Amino acid sequence: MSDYRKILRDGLWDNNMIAGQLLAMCPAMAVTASATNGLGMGLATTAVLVASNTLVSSVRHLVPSAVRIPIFIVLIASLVTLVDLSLNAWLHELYKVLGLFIALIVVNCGILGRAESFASKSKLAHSAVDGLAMGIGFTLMMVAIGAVREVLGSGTLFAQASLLLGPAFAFLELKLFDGGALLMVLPPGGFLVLGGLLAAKRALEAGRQRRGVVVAQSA
Amino acid sequence: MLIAVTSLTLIATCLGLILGIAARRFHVEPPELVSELEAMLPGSQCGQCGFPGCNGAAEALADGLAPVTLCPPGGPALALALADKLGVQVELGAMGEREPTIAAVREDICIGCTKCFKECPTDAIHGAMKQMHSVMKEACTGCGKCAEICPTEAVTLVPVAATLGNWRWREPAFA
Amino acid sequence: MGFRDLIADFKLQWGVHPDGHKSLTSERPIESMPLPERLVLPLAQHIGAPARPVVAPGERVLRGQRLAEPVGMVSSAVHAPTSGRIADIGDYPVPHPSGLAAAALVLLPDGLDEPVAFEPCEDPHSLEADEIARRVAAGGVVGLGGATFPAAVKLGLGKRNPVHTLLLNGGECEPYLSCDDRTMRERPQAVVDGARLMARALGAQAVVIGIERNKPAAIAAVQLAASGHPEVSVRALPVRYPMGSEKQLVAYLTGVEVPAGGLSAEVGVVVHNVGTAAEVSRVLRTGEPLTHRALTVSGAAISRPANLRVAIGTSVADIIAHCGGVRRDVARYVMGGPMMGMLLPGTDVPVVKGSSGVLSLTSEEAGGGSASACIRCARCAGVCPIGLQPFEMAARIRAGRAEAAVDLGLKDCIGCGSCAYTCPAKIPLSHYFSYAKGSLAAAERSRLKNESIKKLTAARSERLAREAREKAEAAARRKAEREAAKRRAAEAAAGEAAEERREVPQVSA
Amino acid sequence: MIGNHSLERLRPTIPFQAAMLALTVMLASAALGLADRATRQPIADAVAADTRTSLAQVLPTDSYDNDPTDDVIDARDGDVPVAVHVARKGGVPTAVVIATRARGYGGEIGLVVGISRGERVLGVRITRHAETPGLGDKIEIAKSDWVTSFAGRHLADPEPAKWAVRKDGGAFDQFAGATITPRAVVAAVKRSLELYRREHATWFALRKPS
Amino acid sequence: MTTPVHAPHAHDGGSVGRVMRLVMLALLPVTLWGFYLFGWPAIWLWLITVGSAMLFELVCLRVSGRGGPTILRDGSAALAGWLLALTLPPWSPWWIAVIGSFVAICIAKHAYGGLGQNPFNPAMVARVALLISFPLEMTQWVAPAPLFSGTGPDAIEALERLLFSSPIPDALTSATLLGHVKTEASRGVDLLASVPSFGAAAADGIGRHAGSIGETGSWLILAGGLFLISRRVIGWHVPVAVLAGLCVPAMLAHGLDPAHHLSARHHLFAGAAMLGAFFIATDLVTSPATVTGRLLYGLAIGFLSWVIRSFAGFPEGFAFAVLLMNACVPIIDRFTRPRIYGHGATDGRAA
Amino acid sequence: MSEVLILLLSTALVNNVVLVKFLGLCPFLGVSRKLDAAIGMGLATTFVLTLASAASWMLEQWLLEPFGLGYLRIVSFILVIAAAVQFVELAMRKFSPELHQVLGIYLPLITTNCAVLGVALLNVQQGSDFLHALLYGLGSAAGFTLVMAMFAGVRERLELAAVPASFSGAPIALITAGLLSLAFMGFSGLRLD
Ligand SMILES: Cc1cc2nc3c(=O)[nH]c(=O)nc-3n(C[C@H](O)[C@H](O)[C@H](O)COP(=O)(O)O)c2cc1C
Ligand SMILES: Cc1cc2nc3c(=O)[nH]c(=O)nc-3n(C[C@H](O)[C@H](O)[C@H](O)COP(=O)(O)O)c2cc1C
Ligand SMILES: Cc1cc2nc3c(=O)[nH]c(=O)nc-3n(C[C@H](O)[C@H](O)[C@H](O)COP(=O)(O)O)c2cc1C
Ligand SMILES: Cc1cc2nc3c(=O)[nH]c(=O)nc-3n(C[C@H](O)[C@H](O)[C@H](O)CO)c2cc1C
Ligand code: SF4
Ligand code: SF4
Ligand code: SF4
Ligand code: SF4
Ligand code: FES
Repeated sequence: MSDYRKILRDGLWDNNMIAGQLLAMCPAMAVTASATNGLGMGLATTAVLVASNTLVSSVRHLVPSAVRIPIFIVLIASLVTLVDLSLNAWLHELYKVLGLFIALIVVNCGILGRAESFASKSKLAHSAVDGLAMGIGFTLMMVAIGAVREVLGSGTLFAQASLLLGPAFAFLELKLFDGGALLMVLPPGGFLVLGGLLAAKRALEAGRQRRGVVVAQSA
Repeated sequence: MLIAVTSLTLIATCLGLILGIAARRFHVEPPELVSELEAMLPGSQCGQCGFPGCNGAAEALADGLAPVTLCPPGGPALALALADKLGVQVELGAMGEREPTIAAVREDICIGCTKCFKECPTDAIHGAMKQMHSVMKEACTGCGKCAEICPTEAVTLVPVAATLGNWRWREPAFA
Repeated sequence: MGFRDLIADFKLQWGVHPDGHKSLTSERPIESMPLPERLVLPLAQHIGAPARPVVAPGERVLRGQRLAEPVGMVSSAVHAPTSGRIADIGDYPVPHPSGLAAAALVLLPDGLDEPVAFEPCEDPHSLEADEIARRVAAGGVVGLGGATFPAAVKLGLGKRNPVHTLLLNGGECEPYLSCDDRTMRERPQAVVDGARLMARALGAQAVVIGIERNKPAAIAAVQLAASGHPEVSVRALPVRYPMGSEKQLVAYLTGVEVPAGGLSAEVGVVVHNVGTAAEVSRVLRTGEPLTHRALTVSGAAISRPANLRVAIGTSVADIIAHCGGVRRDVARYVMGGPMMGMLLPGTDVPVVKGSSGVLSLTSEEAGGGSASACIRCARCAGVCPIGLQPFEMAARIRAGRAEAAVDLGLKDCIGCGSCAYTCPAKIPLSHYFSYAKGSLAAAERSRLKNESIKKLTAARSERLAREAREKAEAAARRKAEREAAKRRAAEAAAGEAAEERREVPQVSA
Repeated sequence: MIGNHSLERLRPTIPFQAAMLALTVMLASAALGLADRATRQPIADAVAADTRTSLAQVLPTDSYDNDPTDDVIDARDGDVPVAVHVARKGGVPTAVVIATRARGYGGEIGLVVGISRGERVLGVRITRHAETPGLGDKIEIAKSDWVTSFAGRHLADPEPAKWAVRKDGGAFDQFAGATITPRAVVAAVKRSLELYRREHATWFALRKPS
Repeated sequence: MTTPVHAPHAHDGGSVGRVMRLVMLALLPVTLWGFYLFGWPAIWLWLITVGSAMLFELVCLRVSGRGGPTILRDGSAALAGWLLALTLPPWSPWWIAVIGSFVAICIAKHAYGGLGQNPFNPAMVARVALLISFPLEMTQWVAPAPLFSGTGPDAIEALERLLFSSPIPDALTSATLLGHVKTEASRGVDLLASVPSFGAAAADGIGRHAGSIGETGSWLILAGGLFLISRRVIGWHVPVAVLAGLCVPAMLAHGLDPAHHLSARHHLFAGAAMLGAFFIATDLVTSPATVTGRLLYGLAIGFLSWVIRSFAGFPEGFAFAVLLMNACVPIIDRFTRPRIYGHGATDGRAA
Repeated sequence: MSEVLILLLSTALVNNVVLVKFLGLCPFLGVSRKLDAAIGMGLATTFVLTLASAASWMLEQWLLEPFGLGYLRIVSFILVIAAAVQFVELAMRKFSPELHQVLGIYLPLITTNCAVLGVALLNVQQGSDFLHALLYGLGSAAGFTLVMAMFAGVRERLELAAVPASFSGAPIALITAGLLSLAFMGFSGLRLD
């Protein structure tokens, strides 16, 4: 059981795809001008990640190493195309929001990275859970980056969430103030915000460690 | 549909063949990193690094599980050499500029049990049964094994005495 | 100042112009300081192996007697500055930044100043080159310019490389110091004579004496003394620090650079200090060894700045007392000049052959203040006479990457301190470089030690294996013995056993 | 199924590698082919529905009974290809919607301009754009009602010289700090009106090839 | 044992604070002229920018545990704030100043470890970040409304308008020359028409035209720059190279096609070229450390400014050019290292 | 000639793949600690990118377009790219182990370097002819290499800076990337025609 606990911890925090491994940076920068976009991309990526991890893990014994990367990537690309086609056909509104970004999932190096470093070496259940954990960790980071950029950049939060999640989620849409620092929703803003978030994560961990030491000493 | 499947399959077959052949043609033996690393370590198997001897240390280094500064006897020179070998950066600060120490035997307490003599990985201790033992400065790595084993605590680690020969400027203090 | 000099000066980019403070002492003739009550003579007053004492404690010695002999190729003898008794041979504080004690002879003068019999030479110019070098060595002469390299060893350089020019270094670019200036003004004949003798020993055809332009009287005096000798010329040098550094002097006067890591002799040039030349002349003509030297006592805190001729071994405290003590708070006692000299941990240290000055600096003079971050102004790079980028090297050293600093030329740094002098952030740049050079040397030592340890470890495993083998053999032997004994016990009587047991080893071996 | 043992032996062989790759690709392309088949129609429907919605936004509901999505003429406005959708009621053209493009700050802006037979603008909507969020994106109806300022205008209202943004001395607002985008949209609407005046006779003369 | 102090036991008496104070001294004339031209709003804006820069510096130093206010005396934060203020539109609202200072000091400087560690020029990072974030506020220029002339607001009024960000009355707004010609060009009006319509003031170097607080008084900037060169705070290489890199292509292009390329004179006097060449590109921390490097760096800044002014979307490109070249400084430094004595050519070449 | 130059410049500077298009960020951040490695990575990517542009153009023109197989675009492009990269990797390991050691795990990641697939897809979107497709690939790769080199230079200097603990490493690298991209915004709207 603690296996799964570790896998979850890894995916969500310690080895988070964005914050820990610095992988999947392109979507993390390109799609996070708003929290809603981040969420949509995160969810779509999670779906592909779980499926690809499962698939890769189940064929791992069959795949010769010389052609392993082409095989994995073809699998991933097919999955992404499937997602793309299905969204386009049956969830067209959502597709219009995410449209451009879905093809990007293929080359999201985080997915192949997971296939290579985890799924191709681990058993099915572990791989599936890993995909899920990594996906959720990714989604959370995407939402966090998107939220900060959106608030600072345009003064709103979860704008157009109802388009993505349905009208029931309209309550998420907040308007905090008019205007904002345009920079934040432009390319440089992505880097700056992620840099700031990572520094905050560091400071948090360092603070926790320090407190841990203090507690240990006083105990 | 048929065109799609056949054409792509055909392409894939070709690529697979090419890659397979390339993999065989361009095959290279992985370098014997572990043994090379082990050869660089002092080989005194002292365990100060926290690994079971130099071999363990070399394996950990090769797997990237241990910092290049792991080996106190090797000192900064070894750390630099290892860093060079592994293509990583060293934080020599992490070596803590530990004051070098060597073992010293207190004549009044040494009972000549030869335990330290047997323990020393570099044969730095000389002496015979029931006689005072002494330490050869040049050979002692300061690993402290002798001090640990000495039944009368006659062996202690003392800082290497500063002389004009080994004195050097300390790092300037800086804000 | 000729046209060529003008061009050369214009092309000079490096260097700093510290306040000279020379007027404090430059008009004060060299006076002889009376003998103190105690002389401490360190065995290592030169670069190279420390000398080995040839006298014993308690022994009475005479002025000029050899007290310690050179050891190995690069070393120099130590002589008694006066007659007296050797009180001790042991560790005493020496002039060294560490404040550590080192081996020294203690001589208590008896006031008689009784000399040994010297071997004067009427016409040293007729001596063979080797003989000149031998006598210089016997006289214990080392370079008086600061580096204290045994002078005779340098005179031998002509053998390996053809040396065409001897340069005499009359730069004296360090602030405060004026003893070389005084020497040139007071003993110009000796300077020129010594130079000609050394040129003869080296086989050099020309002697060029370079003197900074701020010493016009010295230039005139030496020019006059050299007038009868066409091979000797005097050149005025621009006033800037470190003009007196060997590499800079060679480049300025000959237009050729000393290759990195090499000796100036490789480009056919040897450099000696003017004071060294004067001493060489004296040593050869009188036969008396080097036991005294001229030095400058200065600094704003000293009551009576002076140029003194003191017996080597005199303590700094005695010298300061002789100059009336200090009249202000002393921030630092410095031996040598302020740019490269060393901070003295106390005044209870002797003057050695390489001591060119004793400075008592107030805190305003010493500058300092706490360092701040480098603002990359590159002034340090602008003044570096070697063309290094001190801020880049220091940054790497701070990051613990001395190796990277070596790639930038750390080993070429001459430690002149110009960079630290001019750094607005007051970063102790030359300290960083000394620190890094020290770390690298220590790393090298530890690498060597590692290698020997490796051998020892290998030897030990071999020994252990051998012992194990022997043990096993011995055990087998004992087993065989026991069995044999058993067999025999069954067979024979107990009395015969002792003899047979001695045979067993032979059987098993 | 192949036993584990023989798999170990097979795996390093080249034909096996090539076959595995080929197999994967075959299965993948087959799966995608099927998926494509299954989704082709729904996607086409969804796209058409989209167009319909945007056309509906610039056409009064009671002005047509045909499907203008299908009633389309390919035309050119200078070197810009445009699609002209004709709205008819009882077979009589009542209005057109010109789907055209403008060159904005961040790239092309796609827009539909509804024009009545009386040469009045019925409505303007932006269908796609890559303008800077927060600056140029105020042309979206979701962000600002700026585009509604065209409704009811015609070539004489405002006078032709005033068909420009205020900064250029025209009648239309620009956005603070972004003049290029609205300038481009205003110009495109004006061009569409002019195109309509020049060409509508030809368009209406074409019978819809039902 | 006391820790030994290494030689040298002397120092030339310079300090970082002294360097910074000299630069401020050199900036004083043009700053005062800017105050006169643009009145009280400019004075308040300068005060707020410099004050907030120093405040942020203090906070950052405290947070990173690097000592308190004494280190403020090195003046680098005040100088960074000062330079930022000089590049802002004179009547900007207070929050522009504060956000700018925050970006300059906290992000561009202290995230990198403070003085001397930053690869990018803090003031220019802040200026560009502001320009892109708040394009409207950052392009609101006013015509000079000199102190005591009665055209501008008095001290209290000015403070009010600063704090409440009141819009500038239309009568007082004015475009800068570079902005004017860019707008006109985008409507298809070429320079032969748009430059004369702007008026002659832009090219006389005295600065009686719209622009940022400190960029219009070109002659005073030049004087300050020459003062710095004479005190050896900066070398001549960067300013000369910057101006050459800007003027040479400008002259060529203007000669070939005066309808589409501004003259070198306009390039020199109309925008940030002077202030930039003498005070910004010369920032020691963010410029190369060798003479060759500085020449290259300056030429490239001048040239890039000209390219951006002439061809890109922004009317002025000096700040961008500086940042772009800041990013190249490590590479420039690496490939222009001076020859070390005794290495390489050993024959016949003196040091 | 000048058209070629303009195309190269505008793809390299104005629409820089990394800083403007947000493609290829992982190697940009991952392999930029050392200038030499960064340049090596840039060159490797240049090679692959140009190759991929050409190969995908052929696939598109001769297979996907004529037979209406648009839905196989991603799969087929990526297949060819992956195979090309792996081939390069194998060859490099054999013939230039030093380079291989430096580029290490990032070579396989060139496959998933979004820049490669991204540029191939953009080429198709723009309907470029073969020469343009090739130039576009080359220009993008040049832009990639350029910013890699600049970024790596700055990062090498940062190794020596006293960056506060919570910022050292990835955070400051990202902030630097942000400021670099800020600087590149100066080129936005650049028109050379
Ligand atoms: C920075 C620096 C400055 C020096 N300044 C002088 C000087 O002013 N006068 C001098 O004689 N030697 C000076 N030296 C020492 C010379 O380089 C050289 O060692 C000396 O002149 C050799 O002569 P000697 O062996 O007779 O001492 C200086 C060395 C350095 C590194
Ligand atoms: C990052 C950035 C994004 C921009 N985006 C737009 C835009 O979407 N639409 C636009 O018209 N102008 C945009 N601009 C261009 C400027 O704001 C431009 O100067 C302005 O359009 C000129 O109009 P003005 O006369 O109102 O200043 C952008 C500028 C920058 C720096
Ligand atoms: C040193 C300095 C650098 C500047 N850099 C820029 C810049 O990169 N971009 C910019 O638009 N304005 C910059 N400015 C402000 C402009 O020079 C300025 O006011 C100019 O004329 C542009 O006005 P406009 O944007 O209305 O045309 C800078 C000002 C200074 C003093
Ligand atoms: C000649 C000179 C020019 C300077 N220019 C700037 C500048 O343009 N921007 C800035 O933020 N600081 C400038 N400074 C101040 C200082 O170097 C700056 O705050 C550092 O970049 C912060 O590390 C300058 C300093 C000097 C000496
Ligand atoms: S500390 Fe060094 S010498 Fe000792 S066992 Fe470890 S690696 Fe070997
Ligand atoms: S510390 Fe003791 S056991 Fe270790 S090397 Fe020295 S003498 Fe030998
Ligand atoms: S101390 Fe070294 S680095 Fe500094 S100026 Fe002198 S030679 Fe150059
Ligand atoms: S002089 Fe000092 S502040 Fe200037 S570059 Fe050198 S080390 Fe840095
Ligand atoms: S996600 Fe684009 S390179 Fe990693």
